[in-house]
Amino acid sequence: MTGSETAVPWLTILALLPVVGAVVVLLVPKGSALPKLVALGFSVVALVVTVAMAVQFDADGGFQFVEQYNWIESFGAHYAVGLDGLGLVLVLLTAILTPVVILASWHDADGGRWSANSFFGWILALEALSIGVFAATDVFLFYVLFEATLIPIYFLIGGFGGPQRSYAAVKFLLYSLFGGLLMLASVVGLYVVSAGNEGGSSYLLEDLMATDIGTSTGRWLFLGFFIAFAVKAPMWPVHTWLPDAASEATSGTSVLLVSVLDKIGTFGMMRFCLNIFPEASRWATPVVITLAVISVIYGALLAIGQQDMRRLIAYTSVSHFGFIVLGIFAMTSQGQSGAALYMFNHGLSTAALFLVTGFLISRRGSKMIDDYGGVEKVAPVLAGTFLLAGLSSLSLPGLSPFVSEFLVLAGTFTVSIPAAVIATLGTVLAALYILYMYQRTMTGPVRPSTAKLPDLRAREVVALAPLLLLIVVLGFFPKPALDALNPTVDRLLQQVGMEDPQPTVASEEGGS
Amino acid sequence: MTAHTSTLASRLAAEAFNKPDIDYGKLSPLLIVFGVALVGVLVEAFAPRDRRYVIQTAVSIVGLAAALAAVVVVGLNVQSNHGGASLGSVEAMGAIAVDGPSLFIWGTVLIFSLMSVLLFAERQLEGGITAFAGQAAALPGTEAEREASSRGIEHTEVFPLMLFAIGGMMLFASANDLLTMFVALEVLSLPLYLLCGLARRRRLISQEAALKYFLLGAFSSAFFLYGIALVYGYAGSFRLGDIDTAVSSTVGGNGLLLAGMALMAVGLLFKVSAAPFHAWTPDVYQGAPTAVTAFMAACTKVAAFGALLRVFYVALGGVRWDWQPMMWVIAALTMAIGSIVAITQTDIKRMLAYSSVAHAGFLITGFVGAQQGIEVAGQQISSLQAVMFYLVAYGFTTIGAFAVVTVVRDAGGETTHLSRWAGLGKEAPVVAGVFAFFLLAFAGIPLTSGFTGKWAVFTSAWAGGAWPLVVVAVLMSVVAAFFYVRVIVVMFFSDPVGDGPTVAVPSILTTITITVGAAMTLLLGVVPQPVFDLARAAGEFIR
Amino acid sequence: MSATPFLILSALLFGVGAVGVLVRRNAIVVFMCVELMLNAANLAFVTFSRQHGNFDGQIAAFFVMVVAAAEVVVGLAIIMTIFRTRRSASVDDASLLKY
Amino acid sequence: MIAFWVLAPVMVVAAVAMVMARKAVHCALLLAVIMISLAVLYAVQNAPFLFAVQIIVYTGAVLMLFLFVLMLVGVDSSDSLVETLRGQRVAAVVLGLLFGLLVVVALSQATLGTVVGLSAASEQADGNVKGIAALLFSTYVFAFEVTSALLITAALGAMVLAHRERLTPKPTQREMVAQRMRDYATSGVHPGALPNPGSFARHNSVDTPALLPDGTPSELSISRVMRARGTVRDVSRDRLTERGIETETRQIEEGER
Repeated sequence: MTGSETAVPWLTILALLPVVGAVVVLLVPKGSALPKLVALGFSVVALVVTVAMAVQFDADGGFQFVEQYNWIESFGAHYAVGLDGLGLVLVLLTAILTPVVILASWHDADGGRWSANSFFGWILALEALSIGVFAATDVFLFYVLFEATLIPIYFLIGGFGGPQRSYAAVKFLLYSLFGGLLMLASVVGLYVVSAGNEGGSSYLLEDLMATDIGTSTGRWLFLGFFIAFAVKAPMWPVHTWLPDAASEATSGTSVLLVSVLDKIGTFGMMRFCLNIFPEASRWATPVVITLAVISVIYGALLAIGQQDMRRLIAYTSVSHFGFIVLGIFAMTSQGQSGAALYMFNHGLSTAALFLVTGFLISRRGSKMIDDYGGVEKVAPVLAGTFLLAGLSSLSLPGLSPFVSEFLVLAGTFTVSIPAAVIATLGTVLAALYILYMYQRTMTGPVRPSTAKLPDLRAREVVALAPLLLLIVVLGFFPKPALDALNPTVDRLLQQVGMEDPQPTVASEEGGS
Repeated sequence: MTAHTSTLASRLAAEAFNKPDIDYGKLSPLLIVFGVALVGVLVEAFAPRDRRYVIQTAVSIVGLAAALAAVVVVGLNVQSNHGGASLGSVEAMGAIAVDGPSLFIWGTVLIFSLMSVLLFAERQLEGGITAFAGQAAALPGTEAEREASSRGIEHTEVFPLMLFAIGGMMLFASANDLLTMFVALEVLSLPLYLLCGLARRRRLISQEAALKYFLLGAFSSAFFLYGIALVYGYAGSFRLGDIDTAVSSTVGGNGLLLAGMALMAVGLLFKVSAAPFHAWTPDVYQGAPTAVTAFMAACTKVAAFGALLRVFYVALGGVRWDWQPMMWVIAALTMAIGSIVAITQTDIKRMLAYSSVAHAGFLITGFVGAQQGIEVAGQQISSLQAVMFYLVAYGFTTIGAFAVVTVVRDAGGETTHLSRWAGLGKEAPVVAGVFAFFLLAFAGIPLTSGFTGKWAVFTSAWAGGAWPLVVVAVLMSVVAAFFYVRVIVVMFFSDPVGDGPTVAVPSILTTITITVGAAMTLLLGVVPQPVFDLARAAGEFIR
Repeated sequence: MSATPFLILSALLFGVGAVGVLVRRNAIVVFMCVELMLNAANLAFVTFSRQHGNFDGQIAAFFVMVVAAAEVVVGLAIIMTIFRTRRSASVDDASLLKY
Repeated sequence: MIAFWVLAPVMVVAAVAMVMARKAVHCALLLAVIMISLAVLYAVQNAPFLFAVQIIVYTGAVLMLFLFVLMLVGVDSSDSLVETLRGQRVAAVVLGLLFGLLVVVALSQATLGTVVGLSAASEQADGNVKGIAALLFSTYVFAFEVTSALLITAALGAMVLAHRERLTPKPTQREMVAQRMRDYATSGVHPGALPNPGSFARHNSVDTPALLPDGTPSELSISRVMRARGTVRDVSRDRLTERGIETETRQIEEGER
């Protein structure tokens, strides 16, 4: 678990860059394109730094770019950051999506009650906090940043978007606070449990992993963490905030919410639940797998019935998160590698889907599927990107989500055949909801109201292009990502004390 | 018990009268505050009316700063006892404990008082006069009142009254015998009763607040007194240390002690506004002038918790198992009532009052853990430290929040109705943003002092075995978060009603208070360690 | 004589006073009931003082009397203010009364 | 001993009566009974100093202050000022009884041991008063000094709430007359004194309005306060009808004849 200290504080720089950006954005004059340009500039620089850092990453090197300082000694809290494969992939996802979202939301905040400055300022703040969350190796630091992410996203949902946004924002916040405060109870419990350690309480992940937590205590504490992450992820039955929030927020906010923030839930399960509470994780596996399978099917079924495109995508995400959780708790190297990769891929594909529908909605002014028809004839590029994003969402072979979904199912199959079979049903339903939506909006006769829809503009194409490119490339060539993830997953399984029923080499299957 | 009487009798015999031995240096913070209060009274008597305001403000600020400096000096020179388990000594013939926690609380109270004095002295918001009644004796709505107002007459007596209250608070938290504690309780209460009734605007509800506070306060101090009587009956002495000796030397429970303990708890819990003794809090907080509310909410709570902890940890620590269940119930009830009732409030001050009730519950949660310094290992925090930290964090946030309430106004003075705050975020983004920040701190969102404070008291409770209480506290935090968030929604996401609220530009005094409050709320959220170090250095209560 | 009868008397007085505070609605009477409670406490102090054979209890009773005196002044001043306000609430200007 | 058994029932009865009495003055007087009885009980229990203080301070000063304020606000005042919850009364009584029972049981169960008595302590300290003084000025000296803060607060508070400073110089007789004449000149207000209240055979108090020549009551003859309070006596029924007056006059005339 120990990593190498780093000479350059990469992660601190990376987290501070957007913070500085946010402050600058708030200071520049309102009403011009300047704040947007500044925001874009900072997010692109952050992306460049991330890539520069990722290049130096050594897949087998454990935690890297480690920084560790005492923060609050009385709490045993540290400022401790570091990245393993999983963290790196998610930081990369955050860094990629932020400039994309800024570019795609160029005009979304214009003419609202709040200035565009605050919109882009909050986005950058969110980027900073998300990077911090994925990099934190101290539970206290993680918790603090985890809760702090609520503030920017709360103002992003509540300040910009549809008429019901205030309600959606409050609902989101209360769900998250409920989960978060339950987790606080567990965090407090961890402190008390680790008090007996040599050198007193510590929140460092490595110290907690070495702590012997009693069985029943461990299970209770696990529950606190797990419920918080399940709310975040979101899993059935605590998912109901997501459709409201995604439906009311702007598409850029939805992307950040679903593609980045919700990943904290699944990330937290892998990073903290499994590492700190291996026994409790094994104990909870049957229930969690059941919930995950329910999420897969429930999300898919509800998605089919949706009229509102944003709600539909939100429900597909519930289904996809079901897959991710399923992969994590299958406790096989395939399943977990797949789940980790799925987080990245789902981020890309859902982001693409949200953005394309966002472009569509901004043209016509309606979220309802029935208001569209025959769009592919008037706006072929838009329809094409919509199709590509949709196909990636239903995990078409050759596109990146397929690899991860396949790995998850294969990993699950070796442990629980019924779960794998039912989850596979989810993929069929996925085809149904995506194609059904495509058929109703894009094909058919051109409606009078959609007859004059302009096609995608250059800015919008530029925003979407990197996402679609990555989806295709990773679909055929997922090896670099899997190489980064596999050592992490192996260590994780070792900590949980599980072994694969039948050893397989995950990276080979990925290419097929 | 008989052993006591014999020692006492022999003491009386040996020293028919001994000159009291008082170390004035160590008591200097207290003496400075009382002395400055007396100076204030003299200023009232001799200074011309138009100069009093300036003189009183200056005297109060300088006096409080001097007292604070004295606290620092005394703190740097305290001796340590029992290998560092506690600091300081018992002074004034055993009446006052000048120990680490006392000094910590003195310092805290003085800092909050300095911030409150600035609010008391604010003149710009009312167009050149303070927020206190021009002539309290003039009937509301009469020609005499208007005349007093138009002539710019103001009651500068509020400054000495406030100083007396501060002196009482400091004494209350450091009293080492129950009798001194009772006197201190009255010294801190009487000026507060008076201050509550002196609002310039809405005088009727202000006077009603004073009456309610007075009657219920007197009622509760009668309970406190009867409790003292019973405990005295049990132990034969008022000294906390002697009571502790009596408690630990007798085996088994005793009706007298338990009844006395319960009655004393009523008096103390009243002052910290814990349920079911919180009924006065919303009315008084709403009716009192906002500056006084800020002062009461922060300082009284600090002092009362200081006294509560001292009585229960020092004198009654031996019967911890008897009072802990009672406090469990009180803590849960207080949090529940404070949080749930706050949801239905439509007045900001009232809502903050219920929030203060809820916070009292969180503080009691930390208190029931009853983890003594010697029981915790390494860098861990004891219950005393947790509660003291929470008090510091809560005080800064509360004073800041009430200070913001004073600047949101319309033609009729402060607009405290929630609906009138709609759209404030658009009108005055900075003020609304700062207030939202305070609310987030109350809700316990990370990176604010509220979070670190909550964390500290929850840990203390859990380490003391009260984990179910922690779960209740967490659930109540969610409920509480709801109404804080509601205010944020109103401020930022609702459209203003009518003209909407206006934010008056306050003078530098209120600005300083708000800035300090906000800055400390942030600092204690991000780098709380120095305050924890200070609390650790303060050690435990002296016995 | 045993201390118990005195203590029971004091408890009774205290209880009656407490009930009075809760039951009565006239502020002055409520305050009188509080005074009754303080007096009951004083009786307990004096009795315990005799019980333990030290003067501390008597000192306490003495302090209570001083405190009560101050409290009465403040309390009655507040009550007076309220009474005057309420009384004149129907008549808007006291200084314009019949001369 | 005898004093206790005589006084205890009196005190309890007085206390209960005090809570039940409807008039505030009765409450105050009953409280006086309790306080004086208490003073006697102090004397019985070796506390002569407190006996004196109780009489002088409590009964003499505190209670008199109560009575004084009662007189100021009106003896028959029964304003309800404390907003109480509905249905609280019964709950309060029940709670109070439970509480009393609890304390009584706790006290009677408590193992108090033998009474030490104060004779030894008094002897050593050379008397009760000296013993108290020695303790007061040594052990409790700080608390004693702090009570001065209480007293100052009380004085300050009473002054703030009750003392009204005269902001304008008091008008002299001459100024008042001049003002009155000016008023008469500008608005025609009658410059003379207002009419007196009515003086009749049956009533001549200030609440009886004087009658105008046409038989209607004069508004000006009654204080505005009384009108506002609605305590003006209705004289319409006392007024005799015209015919009645004629009859009466005739009877009188006839009688005289």
